[in-house]
Amino acid sequence: MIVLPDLARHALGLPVEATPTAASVDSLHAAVITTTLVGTACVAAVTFVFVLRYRRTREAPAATPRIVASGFREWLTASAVLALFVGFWAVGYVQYTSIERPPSGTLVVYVTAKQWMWQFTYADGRSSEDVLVVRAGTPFELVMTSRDVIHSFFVPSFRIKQDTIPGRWVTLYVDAAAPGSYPIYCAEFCGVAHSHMLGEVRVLDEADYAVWEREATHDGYAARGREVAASHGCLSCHALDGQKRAGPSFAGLYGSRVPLDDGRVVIADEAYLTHSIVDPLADRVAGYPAMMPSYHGQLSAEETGALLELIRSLRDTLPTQGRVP
Amino acid sequence: MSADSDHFESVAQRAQAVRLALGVFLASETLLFTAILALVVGYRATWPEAFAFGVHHNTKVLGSINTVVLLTSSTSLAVALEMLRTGRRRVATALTLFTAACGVAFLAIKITEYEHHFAEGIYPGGRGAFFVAHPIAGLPAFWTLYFLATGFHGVHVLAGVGAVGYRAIRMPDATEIHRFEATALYWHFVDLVWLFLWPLFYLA
Amino acid sequence: MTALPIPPGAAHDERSFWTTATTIKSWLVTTDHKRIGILYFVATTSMLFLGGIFAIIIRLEHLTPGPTIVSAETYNRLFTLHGVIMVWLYMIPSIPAGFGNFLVPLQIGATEVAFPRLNLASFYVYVIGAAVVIGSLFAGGVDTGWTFYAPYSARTPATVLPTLIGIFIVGCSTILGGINFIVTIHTMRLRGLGWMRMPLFTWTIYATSIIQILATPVLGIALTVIGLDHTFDWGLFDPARGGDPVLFQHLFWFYSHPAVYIMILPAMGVVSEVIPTFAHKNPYSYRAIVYSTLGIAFVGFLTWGHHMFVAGISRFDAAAFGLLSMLVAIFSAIKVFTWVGTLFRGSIELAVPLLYVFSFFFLFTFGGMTGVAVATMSLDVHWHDTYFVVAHFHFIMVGATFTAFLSAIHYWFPKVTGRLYARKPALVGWALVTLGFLVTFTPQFLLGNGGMPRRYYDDPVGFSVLHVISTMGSWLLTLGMFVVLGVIVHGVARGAKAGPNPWHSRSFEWRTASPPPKRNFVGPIDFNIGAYAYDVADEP
Amino acid sequence: MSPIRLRIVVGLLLAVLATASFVASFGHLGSFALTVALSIATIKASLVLVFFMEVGKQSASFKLALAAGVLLLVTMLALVATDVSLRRGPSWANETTSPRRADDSSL
Repeated sequence: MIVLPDLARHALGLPVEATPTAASVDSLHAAVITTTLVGTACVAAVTFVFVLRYRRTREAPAATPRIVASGFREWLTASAVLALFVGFWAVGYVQYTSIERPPSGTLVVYVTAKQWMWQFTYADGRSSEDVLVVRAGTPFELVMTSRDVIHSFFVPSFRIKQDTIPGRWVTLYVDAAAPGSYPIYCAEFCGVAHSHMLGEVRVLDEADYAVWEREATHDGYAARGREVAASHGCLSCHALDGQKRAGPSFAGLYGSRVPLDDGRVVIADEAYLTHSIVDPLADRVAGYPAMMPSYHGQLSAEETGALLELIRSLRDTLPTQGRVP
Repeated sequence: MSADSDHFESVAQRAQAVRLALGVFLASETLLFTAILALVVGYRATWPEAFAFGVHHNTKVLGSINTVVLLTSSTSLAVALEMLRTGRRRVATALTLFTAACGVAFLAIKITEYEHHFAEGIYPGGRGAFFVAHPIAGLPAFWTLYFLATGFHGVHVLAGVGAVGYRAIRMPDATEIHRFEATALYWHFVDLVWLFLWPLFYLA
Repeated sequence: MTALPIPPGAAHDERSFWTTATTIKSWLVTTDHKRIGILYFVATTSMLFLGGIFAIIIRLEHLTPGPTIVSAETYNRLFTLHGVIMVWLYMIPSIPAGFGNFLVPLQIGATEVAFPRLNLASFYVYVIGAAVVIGSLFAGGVDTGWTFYAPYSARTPATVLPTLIGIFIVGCSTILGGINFIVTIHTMRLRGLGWMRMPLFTWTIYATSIIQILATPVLGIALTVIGLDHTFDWGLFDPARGGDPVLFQHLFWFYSHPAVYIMILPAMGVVSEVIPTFAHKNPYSYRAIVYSTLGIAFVGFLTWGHHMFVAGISRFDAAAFGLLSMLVAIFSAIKVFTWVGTLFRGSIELAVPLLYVFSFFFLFTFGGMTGVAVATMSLDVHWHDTYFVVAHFHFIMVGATFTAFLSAIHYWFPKVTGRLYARKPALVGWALVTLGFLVTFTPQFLLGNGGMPRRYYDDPVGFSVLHVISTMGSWLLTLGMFVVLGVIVHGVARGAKAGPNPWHSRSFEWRTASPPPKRNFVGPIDFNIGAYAYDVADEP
Repeated sequence: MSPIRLRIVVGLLLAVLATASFVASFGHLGSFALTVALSIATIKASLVLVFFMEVGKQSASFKLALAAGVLLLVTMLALVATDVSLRRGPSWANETTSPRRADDSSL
């Protein structure tokens, strides 16, 4: 296999290959790009030679010999080029199937794409938002769907991409990834904040992964609240870091004075928060569209309590200057 | 498809041009209904039981009457063309008017079918009491496609009734028969489309 | 102002089609295919500049990663309408309806198209459609991308319906135009002018018309269903009601891939006319170009799936579409070899149209080969919906079709206006356009390799240097376009008088006066000397 | 047989085929029902094409145009059908254990 030397890969702007599949895709990429450059250079060179050689010298053009290509030569060049292209297709097909379809029985991570965030749920039930934490060197299967419109899970460093389609499960297979942090982009246009639907794949080596796994398990009640918020879709409208999304952010909300659209101003205490969860349109915050569905009867007392604990735990984080206008 | 007659060498060349224009237009219309059939094929493969249920609940008798109505209208128009070619213009006019009348009857039956569906609580988009009573996955897709396909076909029948009616009133003389042939080609095409929509939505 | 500027090129006693009637009304209700061609040319070129303005604003937005000059909502509407206006209002009608209308009757020895009034009707249907599309700008514009993917296009708060209706109407205009051309080429050819003796430009317009009439109805259905989904909530593509958004992509790309062949085939026709004329030599293989044109027209209908490799189609379909895409690439490769072969042992004059064709060579070959690269399934997984794809289709649409469009303007300029353009400024225009294009779009290949997704308002970290270069390139390209516009306007007003055949071409449209009389040919038409018979001595 | 009588006979034949198709739909043919109905429809369609539209007597380019339309109809439906029917779900879909706490939305 043609291994793309680092200089060439850097010159082409390709990110570092983080998985063996990415390396094999890059070698096919090298073959195709070289054919392209060679082909274009040949066409340009032959044209340049012909123009120099047969430039019209006199004003009135001289009669030129009538040359007609033989059918055989046409077929020969055509089938030679076709054979080359079909060769690319064959290698491409083999790599495509290895990316698209994982061998059964590998570790599974569920990905749910929602308007403008990624939500990962691991096999042992934990879920995280926008950051996918994986152990280095172990292959895993991404089983993905979308909650609203078509998004596309794209990790350039792994050379993988798959549209996540609402109402369907689609899969991606990532074999042994090298440790590091790799950006996740949404590649299918999905609305206003399509370009803010960024995520990160954090591939940890053995030691760090063990630390993360141990540390992630016994969070406080607030983490439980975060889980409830994630699984009930609150986070797609209410950001935790102060970003203004379809709904007000939870950061710095608890205990603050909230202006309502009918002019009243209320203190965001437990009564207001629980009442807004059950009947969101009763006291609507000024400047926000009335699109929050009611969660009446969908949250148990324990889950509502966890949500309130989450909002209380964000009391002192000042709403940062969110990039979403 | 009018044309200045002076820049054609002969009337025969212009008749040839008009007929070819119709052939090309019908190929284009074939692709229009191909697109709808692609959706039908796609959803039938995804939700076979919903389609079986939908076909079972469709107004099969009215649909079949419509098929016979369209077939007779096609036959009468074909005979009318023959009459025109042999110079019997009055009979041709009568038969052409009969075809237009059949077209109107087809549309009338179609509208009664739609009213029957609406009464049953079937609306495009899977809204209506019928879908609450039969919550089968994919059933909304069947009925929405039914309204889309028969709707587009109905619009073409309406245009056909207009064209055939106009031909009945302004029956072309012997040298302009290709205009009548053009309208006949279009009407037969509309009948052809129904021949395939009928089994897909009513029979199987 | 009743009289239009009359270029005094009418050498023959029969007055040129410019001067037979000069009132505004004579232009607005004309059934002369030449005037309708010029009306189309003016309308589509103004659409080019409108679409170009949106492109410039989009590129300006990428000067800095964060918000630069427009908000996210406006940016989404800008790239959508840039796509809609460029694809449907400029690319598809410009060469077939503009140059095709003017030249096809001339090239087959006919005095008129088969249905002149239908020809005028299709122009007005286009104008109405274009007006509705531009009108939709004021209704808030649409922010779904020119691809209108469901379910977002069915749920977006933006008003989608006006734009869809506008495109539907423009689609009707292309179908009417297609029917007219097919019937004209079949029934109006000069007696004795066989299919294999017709000029190659007419062949490509014939193939383009076939694609237009067969592909456009499917777009009509796709847009109608999106309109129904968005406005009346029919939910045909709503997953909650059993809808499958991938089926919409099947319908959309079934039209849109043949549509890119509607855009490139006429450009190939222009190249197949310009090279024999300025190399003063018969095409290396007339048959190869004709068969590959028809090959593209038909196999082009079977390859739409390569836009959907990562959309979740079945593995069998992905393989089938990938293989068929390689097959259709062969026809383009055959054409490039044949064009280069035509230069062999020719008598080449480096006129401006030929320089544009050489730009076409380089950009079309490179663009085409990256097309083959993107059709390779595993590479498309990485490149799909990134700037690599944006660079690929701009290399074909702008690099190939737009340069062929400019080549056509310069090549047939004497035939249409009876005058000659100034060579030196035209050279400057060519250099600026080609260089500007390269600086704008080559960096986008590298952006795509780096993984920069398409339709991003806010550039992720690490891509800004290439974006700035690309934006500066777009200024250069715009400058080049205005220089070319200046050359044309100057040429129409004060260009030197051109004889009937300034380029010594054998093609049939040069066998009549420049500009041609209203009935195209005066007296008996002699097409016995072939359109590419450059082995006979130059006639007196 | 005079052209007029020929057309009337074809008309009657079409009506007979229609009723046959109607009756056949009541039989419990299961998966064959569609193939039976569509094949009768194809026979009727060819009758209309040959005798009413006189496609035999039309010019070659007319037949070419219709043939192109029908060919594209068949290829498009075939490719869409193979796509929709051959899609495979994720690997665990075949296993018995469903995901323990997956964020199962309204699928």
